[in-house]
Amino acid sequence: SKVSSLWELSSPGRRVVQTPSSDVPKAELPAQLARKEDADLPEVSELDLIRHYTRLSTLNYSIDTRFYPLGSCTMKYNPRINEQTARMAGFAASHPYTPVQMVQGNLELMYSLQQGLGELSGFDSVSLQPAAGAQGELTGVLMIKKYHQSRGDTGRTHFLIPDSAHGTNPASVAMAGFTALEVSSDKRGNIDLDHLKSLCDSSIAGIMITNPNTLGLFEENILEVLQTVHDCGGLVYGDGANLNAIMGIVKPGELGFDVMHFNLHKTFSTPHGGGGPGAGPVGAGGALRDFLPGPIATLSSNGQYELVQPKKSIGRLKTFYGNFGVLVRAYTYLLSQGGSGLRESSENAVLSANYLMGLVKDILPPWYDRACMHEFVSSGENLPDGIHTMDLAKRLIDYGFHPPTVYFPLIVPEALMVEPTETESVETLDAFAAVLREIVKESKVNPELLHDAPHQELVSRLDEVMAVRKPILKNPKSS
Amino acid sequence: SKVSSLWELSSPGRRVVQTPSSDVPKAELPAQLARKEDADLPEVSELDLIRHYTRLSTLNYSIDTRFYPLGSCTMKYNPRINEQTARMAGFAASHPYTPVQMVQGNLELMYSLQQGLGELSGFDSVSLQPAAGAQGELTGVLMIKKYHQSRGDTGRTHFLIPDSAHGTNPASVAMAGFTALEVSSDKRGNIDLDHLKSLCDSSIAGIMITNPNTLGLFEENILEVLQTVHDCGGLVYGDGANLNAIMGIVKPGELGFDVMHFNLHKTFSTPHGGGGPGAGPVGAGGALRDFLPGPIATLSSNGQYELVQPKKSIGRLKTFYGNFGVLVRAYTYLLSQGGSGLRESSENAVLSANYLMGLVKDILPPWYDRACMHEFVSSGENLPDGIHTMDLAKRLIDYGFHPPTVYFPLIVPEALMVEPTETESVETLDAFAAVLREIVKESKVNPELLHDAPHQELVSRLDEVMAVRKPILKNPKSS
Amino acid sequence: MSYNPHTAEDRQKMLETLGLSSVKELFADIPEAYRYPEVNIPEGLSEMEVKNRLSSLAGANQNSEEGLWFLGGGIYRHYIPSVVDAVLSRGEFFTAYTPYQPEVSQGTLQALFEFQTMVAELYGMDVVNASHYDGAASMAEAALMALRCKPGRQTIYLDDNIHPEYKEVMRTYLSGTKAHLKEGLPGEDGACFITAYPGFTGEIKDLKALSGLAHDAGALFIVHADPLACSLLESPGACGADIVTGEGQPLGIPMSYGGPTLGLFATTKKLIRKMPGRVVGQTMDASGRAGCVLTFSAREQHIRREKATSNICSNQGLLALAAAVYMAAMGKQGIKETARLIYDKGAYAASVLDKVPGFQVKTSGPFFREFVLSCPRPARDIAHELELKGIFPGLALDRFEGFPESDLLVCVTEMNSKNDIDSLAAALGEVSK
Amino acid sequence: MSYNPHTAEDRQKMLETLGLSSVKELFADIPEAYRYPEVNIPEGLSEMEVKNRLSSLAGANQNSEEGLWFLGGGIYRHYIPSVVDAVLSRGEFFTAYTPYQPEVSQGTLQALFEFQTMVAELYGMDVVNASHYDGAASMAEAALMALRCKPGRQTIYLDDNIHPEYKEVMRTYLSGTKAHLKEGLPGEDGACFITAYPGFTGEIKDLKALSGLAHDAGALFIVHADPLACSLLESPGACGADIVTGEGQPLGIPMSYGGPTLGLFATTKKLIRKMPGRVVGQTMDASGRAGCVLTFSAREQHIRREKATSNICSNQGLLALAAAVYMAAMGKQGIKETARLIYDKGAYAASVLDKVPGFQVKTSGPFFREFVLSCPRPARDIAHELELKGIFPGLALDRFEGFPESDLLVCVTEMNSKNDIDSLAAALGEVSK
Repeated sequence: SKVSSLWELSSPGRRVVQTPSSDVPKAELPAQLARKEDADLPEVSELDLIRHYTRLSTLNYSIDTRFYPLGSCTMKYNPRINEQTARMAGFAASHPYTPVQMVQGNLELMYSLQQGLGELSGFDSVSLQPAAGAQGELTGVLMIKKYHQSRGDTGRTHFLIPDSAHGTNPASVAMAGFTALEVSSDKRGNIDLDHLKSLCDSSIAGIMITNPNTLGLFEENILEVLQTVHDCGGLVYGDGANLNAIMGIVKPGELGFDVMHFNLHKTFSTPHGGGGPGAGPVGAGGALRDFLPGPIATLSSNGQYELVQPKKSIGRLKTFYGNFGVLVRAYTYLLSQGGSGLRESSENAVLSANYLMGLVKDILPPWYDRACMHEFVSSGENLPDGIHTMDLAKRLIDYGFHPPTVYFPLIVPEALMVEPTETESVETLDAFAAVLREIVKESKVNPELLHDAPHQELVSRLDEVMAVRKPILKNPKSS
Repeated sequence: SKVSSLWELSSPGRRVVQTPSSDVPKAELPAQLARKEDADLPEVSELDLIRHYTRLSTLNYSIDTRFYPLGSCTMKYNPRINEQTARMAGFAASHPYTPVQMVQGNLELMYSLQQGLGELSGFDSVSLQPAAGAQGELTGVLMIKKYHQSRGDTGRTHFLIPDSAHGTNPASVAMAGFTALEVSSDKRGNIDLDHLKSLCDSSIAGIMITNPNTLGLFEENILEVLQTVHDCGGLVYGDGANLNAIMGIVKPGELGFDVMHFNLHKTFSTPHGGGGPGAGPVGAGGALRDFLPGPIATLSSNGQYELVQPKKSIGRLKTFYGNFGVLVRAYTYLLSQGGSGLRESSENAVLSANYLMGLVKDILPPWYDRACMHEFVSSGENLPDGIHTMDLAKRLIDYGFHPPTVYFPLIVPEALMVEPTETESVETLDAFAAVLREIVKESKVNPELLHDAPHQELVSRLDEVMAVRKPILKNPKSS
Repeated sequence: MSYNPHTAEDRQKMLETLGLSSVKELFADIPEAYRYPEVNIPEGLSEMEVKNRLSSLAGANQNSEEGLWFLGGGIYRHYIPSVVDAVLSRGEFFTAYTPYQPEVSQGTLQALFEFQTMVAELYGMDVVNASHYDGAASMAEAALMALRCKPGRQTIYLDDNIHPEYKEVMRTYLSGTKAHLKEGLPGEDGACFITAYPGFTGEIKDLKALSGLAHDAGALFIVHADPLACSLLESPGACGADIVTGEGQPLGIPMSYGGPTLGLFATTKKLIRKMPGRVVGQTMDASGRAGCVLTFSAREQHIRREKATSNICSNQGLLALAAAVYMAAMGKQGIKETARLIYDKGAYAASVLDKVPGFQVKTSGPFFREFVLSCPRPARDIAHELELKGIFPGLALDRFEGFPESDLLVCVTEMNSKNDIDSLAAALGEVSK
Repeated sequence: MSYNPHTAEDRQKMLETLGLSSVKELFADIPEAYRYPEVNIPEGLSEMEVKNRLSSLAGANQNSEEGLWFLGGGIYRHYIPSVVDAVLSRGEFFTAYTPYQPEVSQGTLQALFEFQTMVAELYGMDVVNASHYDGAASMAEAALMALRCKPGRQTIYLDDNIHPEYKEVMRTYLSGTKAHLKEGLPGEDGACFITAYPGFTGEIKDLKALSGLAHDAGALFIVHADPLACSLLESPGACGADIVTGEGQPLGIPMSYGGPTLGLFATTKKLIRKMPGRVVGQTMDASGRAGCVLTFSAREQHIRREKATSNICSNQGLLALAAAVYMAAMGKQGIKETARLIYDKGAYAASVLDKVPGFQVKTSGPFFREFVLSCPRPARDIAHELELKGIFPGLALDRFEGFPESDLLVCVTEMNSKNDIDSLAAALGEVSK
């Protein structure tokens, strides 16, 4: 049954919130400033409002309901204690312009989180400013830009991006005013060293590397890659999207990365929220640390925490101090897991991915036949004619599973990218593999089952072309 | 798909809660005291635990999901602000043995709620002790018992109960050591005055009256009823289960009731919780007030709130001070609604019931053709042969509605008891009536649809006889 | 703030359908002189105003999240895992009615069924019901059940370790019967013998010995058992209990000024038909699918009316859910480890406080969570002085008849750190001077 | 505290399946010298310990639930109706991913679709996206969009009423381009002209006049508008705005030390293909059933990569949901009444504070929520003295370049009672002496 819109539930005069009675005189509002016609917001009762959103919520797939094997998204469990701590009044009701002496708890939390992230990643300094991974990328690239500028090295106009990269990577370097140059992958899924070398010259500002990369593979030649870029005067940005594979196992800063962002909403268990908020702190070492955006929490010699702007900072990326509520959740997670817990999480994430890859390898062969990290990419090339991985993905919905990421990375034909995360039990992995097996069987004997899937949801596949051709971007019931 | 039990999700060594590390030496525990075999509690991960209960929750019908037209249950909206206030640390983390000077907020709340309930019902004094309606009934009947005893009036061994009464009424008087005597109803659904008079003598301790009664009707002869019982020396207990019809419209205490309980989980919007907790405060006037259970909150002359035991109190019904968390919710509601808001709620509850009764009166005629109060009782007698109101009720589930109360009150054949409450919109009432109409139509052309209903739930009608014959009262998966 | 959706137009439409001009006409059955009385309750407030008012009341309370806390005596400060409230806050649970319609109530029913199973495990009993109002109500109902099981016997024998408020509740419940309470070992007139495990002041008795005494006298053996303690100590069931009652508050339920809490109630298969309260059982539908239902309802008031085993109707369902989530979250290992931690911390506290000059631990032998500390001055005064400093050292027992004014009941849980305990010792040392 | 379900046996089983003896073997691709480094992060804590630690940090903060609060400056203390967090706390919302699979994401999608509709209503605009990081990011993205719309024009003109931190963010964003910021009315090189409504210090400008100026110069007219204010004031859309940005925090989002909040972004139908950020549209499935999808994704980075309108991926989805619930809860009447209450209370506060000897309200003309109070001594000192007494009188503006040290920005919302305001006046009177 269809879900009514808020406006269908409305009736003039119905309301949830009663306005407090006024204890002051009415002021004059000049007529020319006053709104002529009321904004047509809904008019519903509190019960109907709660029912509306309760009902909507049940139409969502979520980690809390089932397994979410979305490659590159790290859909791990979002602990409930994180939600409690972030809602503590001392955090949630604190104002960003409260004098720092009166919010030392906030600053200590920020400082401790900066320290923890730095220790885990091998960077000297961390800024918590960026609101999400993509803003972290922009931050890092702008830092590299300003670094070169500060040295008078102004000819570096290009930025290298592997062909397996997330779309945010080239978009971020473009926003920073660079031209993206694509680097090919080799036959083992690594950056093609020869191609890289052919591209590296004094026009290169840097390279953006996701490692493990989006194929779920650790760059086997990572040290050579870093060396090559550094040799031509470029810097190396690490996209931390896949940090969940290597916590406590290798520190990017020690490998030679110059700057990197963390996706706290992936690796540090903060919820994805149906699209956000995230948090994308950036760590940097060496000379780059002075370019970090601020303010950054520091501990002064008198034991007070302070907020400081790094001396050559690229400036603010965000008002105030980043997505603080997300930082509270991430710090809660850091304390809960501890150093060895984080390492164990990465080990289990990688073990689970390899285990699951092994279970389905005969029907959905991994594109590169290597041990994977926390995710693996298979190809649906061998599926029967006319069956795409998208069909398989949609059919999974009928079995109660969320589709994996499909058609990405772009360099793998009919890609299917699976990331189980460490918080799913082996029983869940087994069940998922069994269903994949069943669907692959169906694809041979009853392909329509896949083409028409999903069958049991409120809506089946939606016409995305029509959505663009005849855009309806707000509820037509309203004014 | 079946829901796994917690034990099916278990694996040895999995856990949610990590025990804090010990900072004290291990003490000696004598071997003969120690448990030999561990209690076989589940061993699950936090994610699996959350999924388990999330999944279970979605198998429940609830006010938050849809209309709950359960007669006699007052399934009104449970406001979210009530949940917030009850969880405030000042309330939720306060200990019952904290010195009263340090919990004046709790006492003021109790005092204010007592005052409000008293004012609304016309009673001098209110005790918040009883944990639920049935405990309130036991309280009131024990008060009446002790009252008679205190006067040396020891021959009063019988208690009158109308034949339309809830089962708790006769059960409560039996628990208090009285013999229940049934009073018939007359043709208009009132207590039969003649029968009442024939029963009233010096053996009568009192009568328990629900008014409006369980037929949803206000006793037309209420004053005569009270007079008759009082004349024979009996007292009158009011079952406040149906208070939602008459808030601000009539005060039972003014009518002459001697003692009455309130169902805060009905009338005062506190949630039913899948079976509880409720709260059943008891109000009393005149001589009976001294018999109330305590402690009761009082305001002393120095402006301090205190806890006091009434002088002839029947004693405690409950440890500490009643279901305090429920009282916080009820007081929140009282403040929100205010006096005129409560009256308006009752007016709307009654208006909605009459409106809905009117909508379906031709297909499901009310057993007594009078204006109803907050609920009405129809009879399914006219349904086709072999169709019972239970079938109709179960078929409602297929349409997304909860069954009304059926087969109660016992004196109405094929009873169907509907209480819409004031928080349901007219659109919801219209939709429910339309579905009832549809089902009555189905009952003529396709009776099997009703007999086999419900069709779409995880389980259909369950074998209750087998449940008793071969009892399985705990999960067989465990030890 | 009103929750009514009816607009003026809605009301008008409804009245018109009914052929009425005013809603007042619907109340014609009410004697006119009493209709529409003055109601002296202020106008409703907006949510913001209500929340301010409630915040200010809550703020006027000392709560256990502040200060050093050693106050127990029936309600205990334990850690509540975050998952508990996360589950309880789901509207589908807390806004559901009693699961009388099993097809649309499998959520509540399965949760209660699993609750019963877990409590049965801890207590070592066959059958557990879906809750009573609190521990005292459970104990009172157990006594009434014993009277039904042992017709002719009219004495309820209590051990000397029963919480004084429980005895008050029992007395009230029994005032409706011909039976009476008696403290001491059971005689031939005893319907039952009730002991607490641990006792009100924390001591752990040898249940097997008491079981023998009770059964020898022909009485039922009823144990009021702390569910957390039972994860560490031998279960009452294994010691011969016929009925086990308990207060479930330690299982993930906030103190909330003493309520709502959770009455636990367990018995043997043999006695199930005498048991009061709801119980969930598993059965099947016509297609053989397993499902849960409320069962044995022929004992209950809505069927059996005055012949019911109890009048109980609303119980503490949501708290039973809380306890279920708590037990599942603690798990087989966690609950035992926590109980052990409590045991160890209590022992440490006793050893430290016993050394404070002038103070002496009176409890001899093993105890769980609480012990009695004898003070050099009235415990009430000492507590009072410390409370002003934010230290709640325990419960001065002279609030109850029969306890000396020197006795302080000190409660130690997993929430008290060694530091807390040492600070308490220091503070007691100060105040005794 | 670990959230890993794998037991030792599970790990063993998985390793065996893979033919491995240790999980370490899976990391052979990592250069050996760097593998398994020392990580100096303490061992994990139990949930109880974690909560204690976080409670103590939270307790070390002054929060706005205590004291008299007149501090704003971009983050505001408004009442958040209880329904907002009740909805946000549902796991199906907060643990969901971006709704790329519409068949299993209609909950989030419809909620966002309705969010877009309500914001469009308040702003009087055609198209609203599903959020940016915060108000400043919205404004910066609007500037970048203007550059795309007006190729060749490289100046972003700012009105004199833009929040100083917003200007900092804009500067950072623009550092990736050849464009630059300039304060003043737009010239021929202007891609856009941006004004705030109300301005950083509260004053309400005549948008229509500004719109004319911008358009005459051939620039886009961008209004950074407070959504609450727009329920009372003429909408930016009605005044000719091409793009409207805003900070959605007043719509039911906790202050949370400044984040996460919600960047609002609206534009006209004409400009939709230039707009950054996700947008939800309604369409149909093959059976004609209406449903929502993420649409116009050809603008976005995951499709268009370096040619995308923005790099934004994760946005502030859950906060958009909060705002949706807030707007629906306030409703057509409530939001306007609340805005009016804020307007009236602000006016009252200004009238009262203006009378305090030595103080003077600098803001002339109508304002919303905030006004500038000129102090007889440095505002910073006065604020500091009052803060120690739990009174937060406002923001000393000299923290930002270009503001005199006497200026105090006073914020008044529906949460401030007349009493609060009178108390503030009295306190200022005291401290000025």
